Amino acid sequence: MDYFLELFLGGLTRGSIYALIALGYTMVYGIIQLINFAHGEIYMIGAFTALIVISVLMSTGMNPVAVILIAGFVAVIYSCAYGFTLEKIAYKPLRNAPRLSALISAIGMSLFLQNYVLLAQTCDFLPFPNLIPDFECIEPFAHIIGSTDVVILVTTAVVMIILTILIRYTKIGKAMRATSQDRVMASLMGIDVNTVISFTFILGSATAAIGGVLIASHIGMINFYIGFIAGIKAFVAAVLGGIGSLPGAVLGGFVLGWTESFATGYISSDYEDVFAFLFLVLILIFKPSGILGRSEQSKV
Amino acid sequence: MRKFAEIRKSLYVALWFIFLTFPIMVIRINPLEKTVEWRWMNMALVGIGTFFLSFLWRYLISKKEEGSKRAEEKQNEKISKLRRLIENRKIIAGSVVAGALLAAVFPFVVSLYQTNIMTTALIYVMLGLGLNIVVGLAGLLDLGYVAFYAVGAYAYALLNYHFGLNFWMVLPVGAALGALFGILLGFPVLRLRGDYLAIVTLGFGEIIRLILENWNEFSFGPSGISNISRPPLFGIELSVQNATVYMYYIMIFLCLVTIFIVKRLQDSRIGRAWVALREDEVACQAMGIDRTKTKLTAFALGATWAGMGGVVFAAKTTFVNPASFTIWESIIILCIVVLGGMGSVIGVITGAFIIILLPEYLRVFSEFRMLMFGIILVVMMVFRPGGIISGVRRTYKFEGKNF
Amino acid sequence: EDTVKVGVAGAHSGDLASYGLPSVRAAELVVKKANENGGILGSRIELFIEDDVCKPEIATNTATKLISQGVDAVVGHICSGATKAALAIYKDANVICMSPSATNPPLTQSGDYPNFYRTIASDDAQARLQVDYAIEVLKAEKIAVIHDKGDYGKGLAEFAKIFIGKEPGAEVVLYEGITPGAVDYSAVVQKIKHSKAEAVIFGGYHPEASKIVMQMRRKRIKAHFISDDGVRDATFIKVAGKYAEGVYATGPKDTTKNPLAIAAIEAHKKAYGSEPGAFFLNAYAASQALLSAIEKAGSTDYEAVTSALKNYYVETPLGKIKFDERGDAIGIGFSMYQVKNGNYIEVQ
Amino acid sequence: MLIIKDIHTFYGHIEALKGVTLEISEGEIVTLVGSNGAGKSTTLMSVCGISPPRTGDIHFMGIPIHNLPPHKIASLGICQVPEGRHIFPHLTVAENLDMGAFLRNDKRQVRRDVEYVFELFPVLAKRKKQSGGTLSGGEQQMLAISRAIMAKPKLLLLDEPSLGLSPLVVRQIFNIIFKINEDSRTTIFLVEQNANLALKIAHRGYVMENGKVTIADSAGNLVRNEEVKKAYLGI
Amino acid sequence: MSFGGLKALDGIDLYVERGEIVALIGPNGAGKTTFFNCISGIYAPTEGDIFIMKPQAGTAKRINGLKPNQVTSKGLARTFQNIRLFQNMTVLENVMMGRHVRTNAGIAGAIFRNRKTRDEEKQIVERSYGIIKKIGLAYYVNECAKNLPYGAQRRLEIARAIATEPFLLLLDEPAAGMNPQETKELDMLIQRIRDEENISILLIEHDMKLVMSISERIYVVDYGKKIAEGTPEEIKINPEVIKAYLGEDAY
Ligand SMILES: Nc1ncnc2c1ncn2[C@@H]1O[C@H](COP(=O)(O)OP(=O)(O)OP(=O)(O)O)[C@@H](O)[C@H]1O
Ligand SMILES: Nc1ncnc2c1ncn2[C@@H]1O[C@H](COP(=O)(O)OP(=O)(O)OP(=O)(O)O)[C@@H](O)[C@H]1O
Ligand SMILES: [Mg+2]
Ligand SMILES: [Mg+2]
Repeated sequence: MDYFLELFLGGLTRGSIYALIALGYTMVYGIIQLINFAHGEIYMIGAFTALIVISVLMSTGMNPVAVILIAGFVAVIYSCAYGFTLEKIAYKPLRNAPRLSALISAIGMSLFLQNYVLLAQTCDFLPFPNLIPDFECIEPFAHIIGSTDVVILVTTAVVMIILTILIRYTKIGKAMRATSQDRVMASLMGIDVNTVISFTFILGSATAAIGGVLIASHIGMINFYIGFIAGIKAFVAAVLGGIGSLPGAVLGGFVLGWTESFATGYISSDYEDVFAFLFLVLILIFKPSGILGRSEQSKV
Repeated sequence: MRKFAEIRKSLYVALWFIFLTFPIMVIRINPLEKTVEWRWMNMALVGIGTFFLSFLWRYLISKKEEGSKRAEEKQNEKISKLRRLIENRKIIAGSVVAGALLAAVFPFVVSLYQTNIMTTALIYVMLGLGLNIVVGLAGLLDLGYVAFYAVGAYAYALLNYHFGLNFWMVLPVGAALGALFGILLGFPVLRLRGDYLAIVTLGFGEIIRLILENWNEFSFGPSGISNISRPPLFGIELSVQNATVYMYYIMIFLCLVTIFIVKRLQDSRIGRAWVALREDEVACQAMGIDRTKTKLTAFALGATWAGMGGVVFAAKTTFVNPASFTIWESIIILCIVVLGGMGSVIGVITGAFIIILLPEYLRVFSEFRMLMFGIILVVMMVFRPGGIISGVRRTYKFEGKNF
Repeated sequence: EDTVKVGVAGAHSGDLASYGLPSVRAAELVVKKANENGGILGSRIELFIEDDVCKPEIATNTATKLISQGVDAVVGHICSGATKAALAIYKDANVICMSPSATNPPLTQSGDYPNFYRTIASDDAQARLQVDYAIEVLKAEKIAVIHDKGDYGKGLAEFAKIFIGKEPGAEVVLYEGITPGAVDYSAVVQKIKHSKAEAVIFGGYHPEASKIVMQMRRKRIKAHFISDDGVRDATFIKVAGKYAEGVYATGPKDTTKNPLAIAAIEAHKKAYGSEPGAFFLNAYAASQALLSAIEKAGSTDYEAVTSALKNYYVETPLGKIKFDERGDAIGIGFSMYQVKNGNYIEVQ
Repeated sequence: MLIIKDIHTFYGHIEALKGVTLEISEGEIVTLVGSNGAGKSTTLMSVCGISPPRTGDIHFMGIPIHNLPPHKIASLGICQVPEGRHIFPHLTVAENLDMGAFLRNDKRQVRRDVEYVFELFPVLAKRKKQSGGTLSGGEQQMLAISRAIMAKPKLLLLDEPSLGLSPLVVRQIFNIIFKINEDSRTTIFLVEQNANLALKIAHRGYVMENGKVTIADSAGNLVRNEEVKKAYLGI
Repeated sequence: MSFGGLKALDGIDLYVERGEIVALIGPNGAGKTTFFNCISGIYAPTEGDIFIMKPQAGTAKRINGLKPNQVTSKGLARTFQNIRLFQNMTVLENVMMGRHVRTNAGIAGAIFRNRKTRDEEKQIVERSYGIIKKIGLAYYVNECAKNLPYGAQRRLEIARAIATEPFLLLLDEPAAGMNPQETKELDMLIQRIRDEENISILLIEHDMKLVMSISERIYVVDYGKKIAEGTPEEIKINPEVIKAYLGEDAY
């Protein structure tokens, strides 16, 4: 039973890591139906920026708590800036092009950003300081769940709730939903479609940066390639939950995390990803638009 | 006045990029040594570089917009000119002969290296044409195409290892296995739409790779299978040098066959059904087209070429291991199809040459290679979103014969 | 002017770049030094650096390219798979290829590749040492064997599993492959804990090793952690920090006191401003061995260089080495290291 | 209020509008009739900025709008019920109406307007929670019109509002158009195939052929015009 | 047939005789399109049966539960309320797609292009062009479907449906978006199709002038229930129909 619980919690943490990245993925997908392959790279850049800020500030001997806050803030700002620029350069000129062209453009951007960081920084793994102190109160359970895990879990939940509220109830949220369904009509209703799309990228990038900082401090190291693998997994999570749906992304992340965790725990980690993908296929066979995805069947 | 505004715009762009690249380009940290290095030079470079590039970018974008307007105005004219060119038998015959001659003497005028990478490129031409059936014609986004490639490669590797079968015997087996896997994998998932299909096929690609990686008894795991025999020429074993050249001719032959078949399929009843299916599924069903069956045919046919490509790959490299079949491989093949121009055979060929040969020739730029490759992908798509040779489908025209 | 042409091949971009780039730097440093001393045989040495992204099919292109450029010898490739694919081409062109990192045993043991040499121990040698140490010194009875599914890590783990199986009184309680690059390994770590292993033998590279060690220690698992040359790397200690303490790793004998090694590392720091990465010293030794063999042979002739490699010792950062009939280095003694106070210290 | 001066609009190389000039004054109902493919919808799209004219001017209340992006034009008080309805398929009926009021900030009045619209079309009230995409053709058309009413525009552009509606509802729609124009002095530009009805409520009308305006006259005169009768009224 | 709690179709009985033109009318949201969807296999009705009797075969066949493509191959063809053409294909190709179900060249045929396939291809093009000419679209034959005027697109949908060789044609609001003059032309077209091709027709339409002039019998539905049936004359004066659908001052 203990073992089960441990695997369950482990899967939960892993799942919320996927979820944090998947949230941005799904949001961008929702608005322009583009698989933003470079989303993982935004997350990687967020983590790198944070690490750079930390290193610089640490060398000045600043208070660690202040350092963490500043680093997180700067990482979010920069990720947003990168997300914004990315959209302007690689996606906006392709608004009316075939969707696959935009996908290739995204792949190109992903390659570019990886190698940009590789060349400007390093190919090596860099240690990322654990920013989150061990909490006293969970010390007795430390063998099951760590403080970083708790922080990641809570952040995922908070981010999801904030985003859901934003999209459900605010004006910009309404504009986002309208834009995602019918761009022409949205602009006829007075919505500035370009601004809305930029805003969505910025929002998605911000969550990616938050994810980047937390995940990097959970894993303890980063390099230029972390974005790609995490990006693919997050994409799977987003699809599993029903792409375009925020709670879906989170649920998809959890389901994926649990599948991997239990498959490893009870079967073998050799085939961990095989089980994850098989499970994905199974779910999609029974629910072709993901767990929480809306059915795409349009009325004839 | 206009000029001034332009300069100001570029200035803003430069400032923005200086800001954007500041942490990553200027500061280099080394957390191991706890040192921080400031590279102010880079900041100046970024500033100046983006300042000028932004002029170029805006110029090109405006050109493109104008171009798209004007191009279409002139399209008719252009098309008819092109058509006249194409329909001029002499020119066709001339270029075909020239191309054939060039292809025939190629290995004798260039180095072994050039022949070798050309063979690689030709393999990708074949893969691209195969994937083009799935993505370009039937509109099914397949990110796991590499799975069938792996099936073909391992089929040859294993049959050769265990039973000593040679290349020519396994080539049809590889094709058949590819098709079989295409049907097996396609069957449960083809009712999924667009991006859902993409992710599931991606998953299948990974599953196949992971199985090859983990199932040592079957596939020899990550260390792979080596010393696979090269194709024999009438039972004669060739030296590496000659084998490379031989391989080149085999690929030329296979590519010609592929082009022939793909062209024929494209212009057939089934080819039309694929295109229609891409346009509107509901209407297609109302026309009596069996959605699943038609999609499955496309999927299986695409996989057939991948299976064959795999056999050739194993014979050329003489070694297979799972590392050759990562998702990047699927992505590369997809890039070939889209960059070249979906649905266009010449486009796919051009795409394959660019995507495969470009990184090879970019070797001059060594570590900037992949960076440039990424930029080129983006720039190509931004300025030629329909691909290099945008797929002008051969539409059925009625030539007004009398009835 | 005639130059001696040396190729350097390996992964210089993509996800495995961090294992390939150090070898480029090693070769550059060695060649620079040699050229400063007037080159060899009176001619300058020229490097040809080619990327193979660790992919067999690209490696064949790389190899043909190097051959077309007329290289006399090659340092590389990095991954065993790519090396195997490329070797057939080098063999046909009579070019010697010396890898700093391809550990797959058949490369030397099968006899298929007479032109292949390496400055790293093959998997079975390392695995032997790890298993013996775990059982005899650490007295472990229950051992978990973990690998990264890669051709290096899994090769090692396979041998370790076989060797443990042959030892009475010891058993493999867990044999698992992990996915490199995954965001965390908590499930595997739980499984290690569940298996009550007293020692963990890990085959793979330092990024995964440090993640596993960190998670093990955070989950309060005290089992010994024994790993390989891919982990015996300063980065591992820096990344894993306090959790690295007590970790074992095998590696070539006592390089830290070797003045050549110290000098090589210093030179790297001076030239590139950072600690060298994985397989740096192996690549350094390989470059040195090749150059010295050419010098000894008096020409770049294949036969002559082959015989020089097999008959003359050369001083390298890894010690005094020459090569045996099959191409494995003699003189690269292997020993066990343990992290103590943030440094790998040789034990035994 | 709206002045269109010699606009030329292109789809790629097809010139859909070949110099259209027309004018609408405040408080008018003006109708545009013409056969299929004459360029009526294109004219409306040009006014809204979706397919901006390549040459020519459009002024709305004195402001040149031919270079403005669609959302800016909308914010000046122009709203369109487009051909093909363009309902947001995954928003519910209520949310679709809410989108109509996107630019409005008077929440209380908006709520009252929703009630008003539901009174006009009780069918919609019954389907409040149903997503727009699953409505029947006619229901969608009613929703599209209601959504435009929610925007409280100064100028309302209607593209074939009667399309797919039952005879009863068609008459009702025209009554509503008439009423909106009377009550809130909303200016209306109406494109309609059902020229009989359109000319009944319109003050003035234009006839369009092949991308050009061929006849401009008062509604009464157009109804009596022999050519119009024959070509568009089916009499 | 119901969606959630809503009963979209509630026990409708309807028959079409051979060679008849029958109209289905009713207020918006009455369930007419849904009825078509049930017949053509897009939805499966929860209750009730659909039978067809082919002109040649004597026995009735039950077709509910079949997939849309199977229904089409049995000889029912339809058009859509919201036009669904293959936008980027030419007019000719659109009609050629209709021939798909009546031809059978396979992969082997495509690759080897033997005599049979060649003949079949030729026959597809010729038959398609014949239909296009008959429908009056010959002028547009090589034009992309999306560039056609609305009315022509509607006619093209009909042409495409006829190409599948149906014995019953289901038309969903064929006159929508046409002006009175064009509607008149459509009227004649439909009658010609019935007479020349010998196809029965069931149509949904809100244009009463067309319905009254063309149809031999009319069914009226409201809230998924049939409220009346009869000849145009009977329907015109049926008080229930006037109240629910036509309005007081109609005709
Ligand atoms: N997206 C488009 N691409 C190319 N041509 C188009 C496009 N939309 C319309 N056209 C062409 O422009 C011309 C005018 O079309 P428009 O839709 O404005 O006509 P309309 O008067 O509204 O006709 P209808 O009564 O059918 O709605 C037509 O010839 C049409 O074929
Ligand atoms: N998928 C669905 N989900 C929920 N309700 C639906 C769905 N499809 C149709 N409906 C409802 O069923 C009813 C019947 O719709 P249908 O489209 O058959 O009407 P119709 O008679 O064709 O009307 P119109 O003349 O306006 O086209 C409508 O009220 C519609 O809202
Ligand atoms: Mg129109
Ligand atoms: Mg309907």
